[in-house]
Amino acid sequence: MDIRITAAPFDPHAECAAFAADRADAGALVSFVGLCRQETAGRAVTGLTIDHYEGFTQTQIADLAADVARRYRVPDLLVIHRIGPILPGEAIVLVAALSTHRGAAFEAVQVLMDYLKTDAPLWKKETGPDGARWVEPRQDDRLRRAALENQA
Amino acid sequence: MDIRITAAPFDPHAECAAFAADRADAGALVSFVGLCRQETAGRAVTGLTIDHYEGFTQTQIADLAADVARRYRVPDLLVIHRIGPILPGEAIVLVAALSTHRGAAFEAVQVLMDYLKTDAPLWKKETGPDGARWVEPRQDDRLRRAALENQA
Amino acid sequence: MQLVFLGKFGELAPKGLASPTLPDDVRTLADLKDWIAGQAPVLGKAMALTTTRVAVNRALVHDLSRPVRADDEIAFLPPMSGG
Amino acid sequence: MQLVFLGKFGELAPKGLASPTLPDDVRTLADLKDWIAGQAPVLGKAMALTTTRVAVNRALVHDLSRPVRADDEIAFLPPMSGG
Repeated sequence: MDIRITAAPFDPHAECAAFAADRADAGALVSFVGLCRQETAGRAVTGLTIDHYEGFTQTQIADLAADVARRYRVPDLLVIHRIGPILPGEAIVLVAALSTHRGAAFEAVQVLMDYLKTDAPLWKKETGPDGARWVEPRQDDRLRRAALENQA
Repeated sequence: MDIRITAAPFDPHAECAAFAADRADAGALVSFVGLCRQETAGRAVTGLTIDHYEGFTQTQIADLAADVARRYRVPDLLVIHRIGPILPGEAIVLVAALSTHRGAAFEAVQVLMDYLKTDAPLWKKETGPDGARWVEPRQDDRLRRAALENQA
Repeated sequence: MQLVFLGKFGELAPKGLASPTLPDDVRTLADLKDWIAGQAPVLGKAMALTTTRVAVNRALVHDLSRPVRADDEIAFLPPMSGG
Repeated sequence: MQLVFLGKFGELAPKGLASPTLPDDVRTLADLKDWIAGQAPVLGKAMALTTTRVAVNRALVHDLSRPVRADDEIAFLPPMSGG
């Protein structure tokens, strides 16, 4: 398991390639890349800034990932999350899973993304021509999270 | 929509990078890479050969992808599928979707993979130390396919 | 007429079946399947024991009462295993 | 004691709150939240209007009756929005 937060831009495709390299034992690689959009809900976005809590954010994300790895039996997880200022088109987050079969890898990546949206100690601020605003969790992310809780 | 079958090895990570390049309108990239494993169900695998039907396989896969694109409203789909001889560690298939939000992209990639397993005119033969055998569709792939049919 | 045998059917089909000369009483796809089973019993048995899909001129056909024509390309497809 | 305000709370918290001198009657996390609301009403209102999670020494704490200690680092976390 490889869990990183980074203030520097990263190349999610190169990271996926490194993650899957020399893994002829795994049959399935599922990955999700969240990208900084240039507009959201009709508003232009000139950038994002993500606040984090030093010494806490990384360990919390590692705990969430360990929980998902155990629950879905997918130990090979990669999470990279940007912090600080981010420009449109840059990757915000990469979550990837390697597994023998695809079902578990899909589930692990999807559930881990659901958790990151609502339970990773990160706070996103969008900047646009009209100023900056803190992003509130989306209603559907909260509902998804509640559904996960009921399954657990 | 970009649907390809190829007899040459391809780099799924470079293909994902090209697919997502300059797409600051999309917030979510989901991708699946199926890799040729070095063993399956305890048997060593020295390689795969995938048979196809020239002039039919590509258009059938394009039809499956168009159906998924329409049903999940995810027009930006990429499918690359190898044919011919494949070595362990090489990518067999890449399915990727770009979308505004992640839910639809996850669904589109998962459902399209389900269809590829049972409805793409491709026939996989595994080679091992004991000889070659044609791969039969897995029971769980058939069940998944039947479940999709009931939803449709 | 061209016949195409995919996947494991391709390994079981005698070469000569690719461009067959059919007797007059082979009028439909169902007749053609029966005739193939007579010509190549091992292939015929394999086709009977599994779900065999048929494509005519590169389109799947479900109704085996469809007549066969001299210029058809007819393909026999075992269960698919892509992905 | 160190106080940490994350996300939008960080923008609303006066600088001086980071290393506060607390009166003796601030004994628990609940007391501390009330005291903060008195010192910085805009921040206090923001914390009251949303789901505020509290971490003590970098571990989430759900029971606000927990006593506060002089060497604690206490963080206030608005709803998270990662991913």
